[in-house]
Amino acid sequence: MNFTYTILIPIIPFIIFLFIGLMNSKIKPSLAASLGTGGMLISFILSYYTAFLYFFKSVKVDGAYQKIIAFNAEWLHFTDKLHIDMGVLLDPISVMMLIVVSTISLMVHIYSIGYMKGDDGFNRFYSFLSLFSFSMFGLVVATNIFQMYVFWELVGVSSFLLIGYYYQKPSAVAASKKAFIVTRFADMFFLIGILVLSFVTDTFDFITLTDTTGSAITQGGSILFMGMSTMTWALILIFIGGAGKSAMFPVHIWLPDAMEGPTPVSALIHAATMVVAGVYLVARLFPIFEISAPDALMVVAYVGAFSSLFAAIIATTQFDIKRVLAYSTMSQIGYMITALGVSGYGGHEGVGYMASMFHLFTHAMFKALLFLGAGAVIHAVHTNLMTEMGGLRKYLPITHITFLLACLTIAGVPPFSGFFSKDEILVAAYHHDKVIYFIQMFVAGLTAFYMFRLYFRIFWNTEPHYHHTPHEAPFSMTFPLMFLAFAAVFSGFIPFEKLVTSDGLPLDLHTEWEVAIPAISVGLIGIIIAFVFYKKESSIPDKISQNLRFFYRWAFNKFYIDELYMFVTHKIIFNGVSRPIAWFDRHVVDGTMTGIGKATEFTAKSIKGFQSGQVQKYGFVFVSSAILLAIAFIFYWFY
Amino acid sequence: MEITGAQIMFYIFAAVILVFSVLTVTSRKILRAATYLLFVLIATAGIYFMLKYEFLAAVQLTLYAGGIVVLIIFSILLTSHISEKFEPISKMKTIASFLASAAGAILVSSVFIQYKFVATTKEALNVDMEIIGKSLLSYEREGFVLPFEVISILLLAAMVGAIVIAKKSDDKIINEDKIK
Amino acid sequence: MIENIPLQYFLIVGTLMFFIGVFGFLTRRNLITILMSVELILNSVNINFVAVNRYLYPNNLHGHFFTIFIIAIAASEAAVAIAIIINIYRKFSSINVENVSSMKN
Amino acid sequence: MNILSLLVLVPVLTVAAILFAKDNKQTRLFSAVGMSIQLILSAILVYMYVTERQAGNMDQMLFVKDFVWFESLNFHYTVGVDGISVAMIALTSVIIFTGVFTSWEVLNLHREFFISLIILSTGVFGFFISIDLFTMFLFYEIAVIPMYLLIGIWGSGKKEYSAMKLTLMLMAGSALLMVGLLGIYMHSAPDGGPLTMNLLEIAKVKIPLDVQKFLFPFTFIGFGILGALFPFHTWSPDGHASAPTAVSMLHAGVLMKLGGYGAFRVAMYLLPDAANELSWIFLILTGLSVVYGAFGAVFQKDLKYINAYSSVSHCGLILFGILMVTKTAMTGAIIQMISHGIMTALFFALIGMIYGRTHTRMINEMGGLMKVIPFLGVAYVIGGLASLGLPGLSGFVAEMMIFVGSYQHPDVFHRTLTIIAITAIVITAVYILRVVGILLLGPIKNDHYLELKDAKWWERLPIITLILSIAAIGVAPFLLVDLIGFSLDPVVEKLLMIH
Repeated sequence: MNFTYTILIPIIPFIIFLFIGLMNSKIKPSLAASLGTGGMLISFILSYYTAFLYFFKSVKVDGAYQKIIAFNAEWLHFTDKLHIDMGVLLDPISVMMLIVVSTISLMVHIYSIGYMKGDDGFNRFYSFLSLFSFSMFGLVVATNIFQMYVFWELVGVSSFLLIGYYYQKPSAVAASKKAFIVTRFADMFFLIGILVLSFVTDTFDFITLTDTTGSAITQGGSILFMGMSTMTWALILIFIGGAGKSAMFPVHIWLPDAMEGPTPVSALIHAATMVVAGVYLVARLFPIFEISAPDALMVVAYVGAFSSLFAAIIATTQFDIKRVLAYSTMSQIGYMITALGVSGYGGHEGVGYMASMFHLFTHAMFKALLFLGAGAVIHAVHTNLMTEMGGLRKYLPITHITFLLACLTIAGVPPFSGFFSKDEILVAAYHHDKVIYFIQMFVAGLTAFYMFRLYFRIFWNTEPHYHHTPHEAPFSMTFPLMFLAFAAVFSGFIPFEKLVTSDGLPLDLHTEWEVAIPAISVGLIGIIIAFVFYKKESSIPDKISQNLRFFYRWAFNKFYIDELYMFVTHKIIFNGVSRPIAWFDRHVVDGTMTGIGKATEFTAKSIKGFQSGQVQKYGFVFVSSAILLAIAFIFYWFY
Repeated sequence: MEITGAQIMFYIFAAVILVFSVLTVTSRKILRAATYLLFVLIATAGIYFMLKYEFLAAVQLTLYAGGIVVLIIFSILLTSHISEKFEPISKMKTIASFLASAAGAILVSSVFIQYKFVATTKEALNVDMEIIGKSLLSYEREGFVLPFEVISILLLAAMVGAIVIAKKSDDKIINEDKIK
Repeated sequence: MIENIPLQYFLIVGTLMFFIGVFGFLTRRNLITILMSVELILNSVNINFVAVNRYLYPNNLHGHFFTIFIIAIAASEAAVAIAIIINIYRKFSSINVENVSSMKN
Repeated sequence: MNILSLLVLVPVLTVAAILFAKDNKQTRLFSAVGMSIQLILSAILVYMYVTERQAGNMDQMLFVKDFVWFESLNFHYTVGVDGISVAMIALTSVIIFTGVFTSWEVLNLHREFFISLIILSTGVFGFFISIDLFTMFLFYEIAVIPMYLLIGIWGSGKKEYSAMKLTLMLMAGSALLMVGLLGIYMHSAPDGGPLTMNLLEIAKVKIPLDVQKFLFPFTFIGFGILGALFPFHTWSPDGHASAPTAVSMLHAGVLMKLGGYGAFRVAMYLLPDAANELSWIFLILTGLSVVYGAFGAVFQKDLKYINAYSSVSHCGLILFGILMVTKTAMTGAIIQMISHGIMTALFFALIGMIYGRTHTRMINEMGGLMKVIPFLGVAYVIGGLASLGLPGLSGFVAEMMIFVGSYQHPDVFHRTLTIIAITAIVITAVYILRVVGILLLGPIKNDHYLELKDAKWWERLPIITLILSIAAIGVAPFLLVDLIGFSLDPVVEKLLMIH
């Protein structure tokens, strides 16, 4: 089966990016929007067509889905074995990601027509969106790890451009800068990881790397340092890169600030697609993680679990609705990462892997929906703070219903999709590591609580005085909401275990009720607490926060991680390293050079006196030197 | 050892030369210094006579004692007040110069005293005007026509140069003042 | 006439005169006296030339002619030097060597 | 006429034509025409080179021409090019072409400015085509000396000081270099026979190790000073800050590459044993200077100083790649030369244009310029992204080749240094984004900036040319890699033979 046409999926947005970007001021916004959306629609259709062909028509070997290289061309030649190729790799996860990216991207394109209407930089916005879609497609279909890194950087920069979209707002500029630098910092480790990995395995190619029977996977077993093997180090370094993009603790600090960008951007990049790149990366390299570096996989599991707990706690204390969603995203990605961490390779062991991908899929749908819904709310009331909202269910019926569905989904209420994916993750954790299982269970409850806190504060609670009556968003905005709500509700019924598994073979799974029932109950408890606290104006939350004042303030200030970073960067790096280096360069290094010049000048000045122009002085020196020389010679020769 | 008249003559000349040389370089009145120089030059001419180079002695008297000293005296009259006394010279300078000169004199003298000069055994030449004139204009061996010509050109050049330098050039001076 | 006087005597007279001239050259500050010191130096050299010629090589006249040439050169030198001195005097109203320092700096 | 000699002749003729120009308009017209011809000529050269190679000509140097210059000393005027020189020539012609346009409106002494500028470029072209060390050195000096006039007369700020410092330090480098080159010359014929300055001839000779070890530091540091080798880089910030726009472009863009090119072509190629023995010292120096330069840039306020320190960092990477002695890293270093050349020229052009509008280079006095001069702003952002190594632009290709190549080195020492050098990519991001954030983004700080005009055509032309070059290398790096091709092999083989 020929899949070569799949290169069109990334190429089309790229061409549109170039066109809109270069013609920026010369074309009408409507043209830009229709071009962007139209191009995306083509990619969308192609993605679904590809998925259909791949999952249902392609040739399976021994019942397993094969990795298909649809296209591959050498782009940059390093050595005979190491070269960056640009190509398209199709396997279950990349095809699934194509679906996710194209769906969310198309929805956001449509949504933005309404949301960004009348904005100065409308064309710019669409060109950046296209750039992002191009990069993200390129990332998911990467055939080798270096291609992934290339597009990894490109998504990073698109994210930077889109966060800083309102570039005249200092907070947006700061946020975009922060996002880029923090992820760049993580990417540095990614790059080092790639170098170490390629040094031991001699290849960048994913298929060679992840071939469980190949030789690459067994390389680098020797101990490097700190008791871990080279391969473990390489993979941990690579994972740090993934953690940076996926906002895992401790490199998560950019994600909440990234909410300075326009809301559709948050939905697309910072909820559904780019932030799961880290998960995707680990999934991509999963066989190596599992087979040759289980230590690294344990790190992955614990980082994920801790991040999900950490983020969930912060999310309960925030008032900015987009920030709550941002922390929620971080928490949910923590889930996916953990799921990978507790998974094994192949067969029933691989349920965590499948669950992670499943959750990635459902999360993309419902989190995008939540963000777009939040965007509709913000569009209506022009504020981000939930304290200035309330009772909006009357004004925004469609938003209200879709938002409620999304909240139920994320809370894990059956039969919505979130229930299925989260349940699989808990099952995997239950069988693998009980500590993680309990953490995740607790986080499930917290999730339900903070989501419904959000929901009740926005749509119920006391209605504040609005300056002008909020009104429902236009159809271009509500359509994506409805579409995504549909996806969020029903995607749980997709037979993921048959399609996306670690070794390509279908799994046979059934709900494990001893895990599912506690999960559902925890979720319901969370919802009920939120209902009690926030359905009507209530003083209980204040009292609780008063009683837990210390801890509350700690969580409210995001555990002071930002301050810690500020301290490290500004006080230590800027003042402790950079300023001394600047000083050192100007005064010591340059001072030495200038000193040499000064010394020359000084010498010249001091011997200038000899050259007085006084003939008699010269004469004296001449005569006495001549005599001394004569005496010296005579004594030397004759005595 | 018997003292001959020649020896007495020599000692007188030598004494005159040395005493007046010292006076020339130490006198604080410039015109006197010039006069002392004249005596030195005349005594030198005497030494030439003793060495039987009469022509040379005559040249010395006319050119040196006559010409150059007169030239010097003229320039003194043009540039200095006769009654003017020089400022005393700083002691450091005097002592340093004296030491250098004395060291040089002792060194060279000791060399001369120790060195065994060997005279040629060839027959002495009788120096008369004919030989001098022929040698000066001869271009054969023992002929000096080339240095003679060179020296004449040098004299001419010096003469022209002296005139050009000493000529008053007002505009040039003004220009230089302007530049300052 | 000179039988009883060794060559060295002449040479020593010349040497002493030479260094007296040098002493004068180093100490005097008036340009004209410096010129006179130079004349002394030239003269001392002449005495040496002539004496050596007479005592050691009476068969030729090299020293003799050299002396003549030196006298000629001394004459031209004196002429040029005095021209320069007069020019300097015009410009600086002094012929003190230490005052003539426009080339310095 | 040999095409290589034409490359030197065209600038000379341009200078001659400018001498007859009547007014400023004619002057810049002649310069523009001359340099356009030069650009076309280099394009033809690239084409000829590629066709020749495809036709199967495997000589190390192509289009070789040889004239005896000083017969008694056996100095020749020998020219010839391989892939590396062709790439450098293409770079130079692009930069000088754009440099002429950015100096479209020099205020005083128009004619003299263009003459000096073009003489400088003559030197650079001559340097890249020479394969005789003497000719090479001669052209090197021709390239360095007009710098003094260009900075001293048309500069700004502490221009006399900077010009003097730059010239003296570069001359000190030349002096060291002279020792090195003469030393090599003296040992170019160990078995008797005439001494030679010809690179290819000397490469066949084995110079004794002791001699090599003595000469290598002279040669490498001599070229290294021009290539901003730490700690001899301090002329660069002052020099760049004071130089007029086109001069900064040419200097950082091309002249500093002379250092890297020379270090590679002379020091590494002719003294391979010493290079292997002593490279660790210079590797530490360059590896540190990559990080050090980046840190130095973080704290600067003057745009040109930021760029100068960033050049220190990037040029450090060039020498770093060259010293690594793997083919990949060396190819990377060559690409980095070209990439950094174009990139930094773009930066300096933009800084000059921004300065021409705001009359300040202090970033904290500016802000929000993106709104008023979007063209320049966008160009600056693209330059910045290229500088911090964004894929699709040239910087990424070069850096990755160097990093991957260096990390393939069998020694742990080299790999550790590579990791240290890699940290610079984060710091680079910090200072680039800091500048972009303060300078271009945010609210407009000063009301009279609202009246600023965006770029005119003669400003757009060079900037678009440069951006296109950056993007072309970034998108299709394989073309450049192919062009360089096996030209590196002789050097690498020679260096690896000793291992």
